Amino acid sequence: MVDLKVKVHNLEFKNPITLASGTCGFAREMADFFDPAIVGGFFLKGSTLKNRDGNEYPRMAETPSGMLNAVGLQNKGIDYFIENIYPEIKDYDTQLIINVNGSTVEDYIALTEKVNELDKIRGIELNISCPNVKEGGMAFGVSCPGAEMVTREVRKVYDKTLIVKLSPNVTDISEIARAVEGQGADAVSLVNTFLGMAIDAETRKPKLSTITGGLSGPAIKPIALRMVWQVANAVKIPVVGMGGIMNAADAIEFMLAGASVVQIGTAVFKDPTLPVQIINELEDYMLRHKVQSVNDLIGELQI
Amino acid sequence: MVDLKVKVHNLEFKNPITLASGTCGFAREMADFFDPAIVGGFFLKGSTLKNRDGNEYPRMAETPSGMLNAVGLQNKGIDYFIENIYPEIKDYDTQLIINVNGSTVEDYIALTEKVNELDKIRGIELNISCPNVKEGGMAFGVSCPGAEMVTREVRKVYDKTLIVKLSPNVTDISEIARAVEGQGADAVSLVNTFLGMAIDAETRKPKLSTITGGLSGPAIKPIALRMVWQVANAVKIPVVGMGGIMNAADAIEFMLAGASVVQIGTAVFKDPTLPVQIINELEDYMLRHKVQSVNDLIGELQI
Amino acid sequence: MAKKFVADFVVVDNKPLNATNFLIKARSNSVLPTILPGQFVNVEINDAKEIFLRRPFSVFEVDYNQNTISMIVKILGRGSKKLTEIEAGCNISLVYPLGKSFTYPAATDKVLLIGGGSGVAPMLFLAKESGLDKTQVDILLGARTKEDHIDVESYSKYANLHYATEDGSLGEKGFVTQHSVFVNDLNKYDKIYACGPDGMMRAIAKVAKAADVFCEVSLENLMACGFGVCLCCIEPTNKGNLCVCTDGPVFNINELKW
Amino acid sequence: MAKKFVADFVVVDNKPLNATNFLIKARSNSVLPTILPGQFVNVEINDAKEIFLRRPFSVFEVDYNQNTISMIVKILGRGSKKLTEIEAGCNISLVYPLGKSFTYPAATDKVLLIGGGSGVAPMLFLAKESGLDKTQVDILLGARTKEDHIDVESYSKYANLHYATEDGSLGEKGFVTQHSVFVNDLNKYDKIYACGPDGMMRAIAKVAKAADVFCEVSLENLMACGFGVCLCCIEPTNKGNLCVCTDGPVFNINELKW
Ligand SMILES: Cc1cc2nc3c(=O)[nH]c(=O)nc-3n(C[C@H](O)[C@H](O)[C@H](O)COP(=O)(O)OP(=O)(O)OC[C@H]3O[C@@H](n4cnc5c(N)ncnc54)[C@H](O)[C@@H]3O)c2cc1C
Ligand SMILES: Cc1cc2nc3c(=O)[nH]c(=O)nc-3n(C[C@H](O)[C@H](O)[C@H](O)COP(=O)(O)OP(=O)(O)OC[C@H]3O[C@@H](n4cnc5c(N)ncnc54)[C@H](O)[C@@H]3O)c2cc1C
Ligand SMILES: Cc1cc2nc3c(=O)[nH]c(=O)nc-3n(C[C@H](O)[C@H](O)[C@H](O)COP(=O)(O)O)c2cc1C
Ligand SMILES: Cc1cc2nc3c(=O)[nH]c(=O)nc-3n(C[C@H](O)[C@H](O)[C@H](O)COP(=O)(O)O)c2cc1C
Ligand code: FES
Ligand code: FES
Repeated sequence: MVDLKVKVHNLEFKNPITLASGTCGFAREMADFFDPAIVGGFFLKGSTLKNRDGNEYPRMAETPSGMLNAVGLQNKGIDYFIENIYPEIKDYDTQLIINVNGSTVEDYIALTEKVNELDKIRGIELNISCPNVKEGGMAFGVSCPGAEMVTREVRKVYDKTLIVKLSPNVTDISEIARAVEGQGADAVSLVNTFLGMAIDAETRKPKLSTITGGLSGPAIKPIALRMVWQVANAVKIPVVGMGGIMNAADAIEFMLAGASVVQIGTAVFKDPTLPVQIINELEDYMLRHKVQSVNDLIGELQI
Repeated sequence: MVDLKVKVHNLEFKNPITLASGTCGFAREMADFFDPAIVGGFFLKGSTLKNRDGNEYPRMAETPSGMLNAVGLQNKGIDYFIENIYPEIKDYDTQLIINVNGSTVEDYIALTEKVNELDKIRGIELNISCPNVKEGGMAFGVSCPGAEMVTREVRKVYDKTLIVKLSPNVTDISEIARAVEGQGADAVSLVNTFLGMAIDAETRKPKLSTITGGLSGPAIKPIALRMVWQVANAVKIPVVGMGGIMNAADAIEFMLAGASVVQIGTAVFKDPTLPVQIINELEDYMLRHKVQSVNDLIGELQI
Repeated sequence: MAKKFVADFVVVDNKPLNATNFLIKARSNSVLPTILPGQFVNVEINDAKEIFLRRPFSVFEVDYNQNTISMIVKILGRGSKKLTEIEAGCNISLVYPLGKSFTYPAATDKVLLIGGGSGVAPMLFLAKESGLDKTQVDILLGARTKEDHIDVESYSKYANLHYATEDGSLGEKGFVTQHSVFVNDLNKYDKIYACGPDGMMRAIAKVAKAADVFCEVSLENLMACGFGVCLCCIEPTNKGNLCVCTDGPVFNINELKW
Repeated sequence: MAKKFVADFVVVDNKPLNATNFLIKARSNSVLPTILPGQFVNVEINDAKEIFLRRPFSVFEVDYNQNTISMIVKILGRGSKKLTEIEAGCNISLVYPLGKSFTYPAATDKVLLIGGGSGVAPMLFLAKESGLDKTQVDILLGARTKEDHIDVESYSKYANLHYATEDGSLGEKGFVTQHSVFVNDLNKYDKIYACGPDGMMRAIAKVAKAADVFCEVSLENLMACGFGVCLCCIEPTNKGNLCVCTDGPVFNINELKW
């Protein structure tokens, strides 16, 4: 048997295949398709301090090998989560990481403090890279000072595993990664979506209510993979990789580039059971290539 | 009949459909497939002062709805162009724009001075965004001071139409566009390729000799379109748009977003006659939508 | 929540119903769960360049003996076009069953079912499954012309059929909301159910609301996932933005902000 | 440069030659230009998700009466696999004719043609077109096993056939470079032509170079465009990096930096 276990800071993942934030709901939706205990973990839908309605419809457009979304962090707020959702999912035998979003640093802090009380949430993913909100979001993630500030302030109030999710919409993502590492981030995750746009030539209107939205799916994989590779070479903390992963080969490529854990995002829209298949195929690959532990794949690109 | 004519600074294009640099050779290769006089113009393969062998093989990898290239500006140098290629193509009844590349500002200047002597080359596309060269290239294009410096110095020695080609690998492309506009650029063209990467999970090696390369094709279209829209809203000079255009609808979307002229790049690898088809379909669209002049499409996104 | 599945079905039949609508029937290898009128499946479009996401289609018929699900697919764009070209014997991947069904009528209810275009599918399904007597059920179907109508004569054993066409080539001339069963008799119905284009749904809802008749409509918002995780398909309601794929596609018009 | 075309052909035949090789014949609506051995076509793979670029294949046969081009397609990855599934009657888009042909032998030349795998295609084409007498032409074909060989008996009227298999199940055991016609008789040939996997080409070139025999090999570098504009397919040569698609795919081994 092969060993799929991998650690990101203090977080033990039974395997490196996890589900990305915003594409797996609050894990229960996926439980309709498979036993949540099978996968390494769930990065839960982005939460905010208060209820958010998100952006107007239409919120999505299909693009070549990908899609744009403009959801805008619709969620019922952290209190609703704590009261109504957390009790239902807290006993899933897998890692549950909450994706934390704010318009201001105070929001991030207040949110983190609430999350800190939740026993079964052993880590947060600090989202400073959402391209679909007017305030906060990506604004923090595209400059070193912004990224540093949020990381520093949240770090002060949070002792568990702090993963900072980076935006790909930057000139030099390693610089941002190093900046948040410097402020005490335990890991970085990347990439969030790319800011994109779609137009209907016939109506001459934008396809999204917000004009621009976030691009995800296989289309972005080559860029995401490059960024994971650059960041893994730039920081000492672990890297959680994502962006267009559709199969085990894609997942392995991200690990070879330096990701300790990968997230499956948009791909689950095509097939919600895909994470389970990928775990199986990853095992097959490791057996075939005589790789004992997934740790022997991480960063093992041959150059 | 509809009017396809459009101007970019002093350059008159008989129609807005042109071919992108590095994907149409020196125009003669396309003449094997169609009469060069049909299209608006050719942005010729990137030229450098001296012969360049380019990067090692392998130089390309297919990706979802796109491809990576790592050509690295292989060309025989400007003198070879002037002596051997220019005479053959100079009488094509279409715009020929030369794509100019340097490792240093001095290179750019020396190259521009030589190009200045060529009667039938009425414009240059200043490439400060090639991701596949070790020195110069993208390094100039990802910071305002770099972009400004090259533009300013070239502007001093060049009176014809100066189009600066921008890199998409930046946090804020409008900022760079405004910077080069400030230094006298007559137009900007965007986007060049996105820095990406591909790995072969079986061999665990990068697929490109250079590890990273430039991503092009429909995969990047949503991001390129967003950037064209942002830049068109940020500058007063005309915008030449490209990135994943595969058909007339794509071309029209770029024009609606603000591009005066579009370039067809990677798509010609799939079908070298595509530019001709797109011109025909654009005419059909204009007739169907009762658009008299292409100028009535430029920037006419309904929001 | 209810268990959902992703599985390859085998297409057992694909036949044109008219120029743009096709009936596609597909068989599963495993026993089907209960599937109710109003629920839908999310279909992978095979071998289609540049089609990335699945496409949702309402369930039209379920045969628990044969293990088949049928749907009516109208050619709208590239995905639906490609889907109608699938041949018997081919595999087709479905995510199912998705969404909530219509509220079943009470045994004594008199109901009006209104279908527009391929929206007839869940209406016919409901007519068949409602358990009501034919005398209790009116079906009103709208289309542009006679040629655009699908032949549903076999449903005359479950319901009284009424037609509206824009050019008057079949049934009454005009939109469904101009048809006599709708205009004159609305208050004789206990429940109205409708499925069809957005404009038609809004028109029906407006009148039904004014007449204060129970009315459920099925919406076709653009979807990315179909099972409630992407939040792309939302519809503003009294309870905030709800997901059409999980909280719908069936909504009581009183919930909607129309 | 020579005129080139992009056109839809109709597949008139697609038949398996063995487990992994297929013969695909496609007909054009327009008169074909002259196409010579060594030249290739760039084929669009229909309806294949995630296949973006065309795939190059050597021309195997041209029938100017029937207006057909044939190629031998070996299943290597997703694109070639999909291509071998195409049915007669389907359209297939080709860019043609691409690349340079082998240098034709002189009337008195004695030649050795070496083909590995699907590399047999241009060799058989050349054998047929060379205009030489059978006595002047030896063909040496290499494959892993007997089963991997394609039946080329009909070419025995143009050439003497020799086989090498790694397991000895057909002809001599070993690689083509270990075969007796190659090992013993190299200097009796005026010209050697070869097409096959990179490793085989290099091995042949090495020996031919040492023996100072004229030798042309056909390369299969990865291509994006196929007509000389992308500069992705380059091969280092004495004249610098040349494009395999336009300066090749046929190269004299003396040009190469092997
Ligand atoms: C719950 C649900 C049930 C449905 N049931 C049926 C059914 O039983 N039979 C049937 O034929 N169709 C049904 N539809 C609609 C069907 O999903 C779309 O027609 C199909 O997805 C279009 O795909 P396409 O690739 O052909 O169109 P595309 O090429 O993707 O789009 C063509 C054009 O249609 C628009 N469009 C695409 N999908 C929709 C949509 N869902 N609503 C409005 N505009 C759209 C696009 O914006 C575009 O302008 C249903 C939709 C939903 C959400
Ligand atoms: C001028 C020329 C003539 C050719 N003639 C023939 C022919 O007559 N018959 C025939 O069967 N094949 C021929 N080939 C090779 C053929 O083009 C490839 O087998 C095909 O493109 C593979 O596509 P795929 O989608 O099946 O493989 P992919 O799924 O794209 O790739 C599968 C694996 O094969 C590798 N690969 C893909 N293409 C090549 C290549 N060209 N060289 C080396 N490795 C490659 C990939 O890197 C990958 O590892 C020729 C190639 C060239 C350049
Ligand atoms: C519909 C949708 C909603 C998303 N919502 C969130 C979110 O709430 N928080 C977040 O950090 N990322 C969010 N993302 C980004 C994904 O987590 C992921 O970073 C991105 O989609 C790239 O991965 P993929 O290509 O595998 O989808 C969302 C993505 C999509 C498509
Ligand atoms: C093989 C290849 C070579 C290229 N060479 C150049 C070049 O020499 N100079 C340049 O400015 N851009 C070059 N480009 C970038 C294209 O001109 C274009 O900006 C980019 O490919 C995006 O457009 P597309 O998606 O339509 O191809 C090259 C692109 C490709 C694919
Ligand atoms: S389609 Fe994803 S939530 Fe409804
Ligand atoms: S494949 Fe493009 S130059 Fe040869």
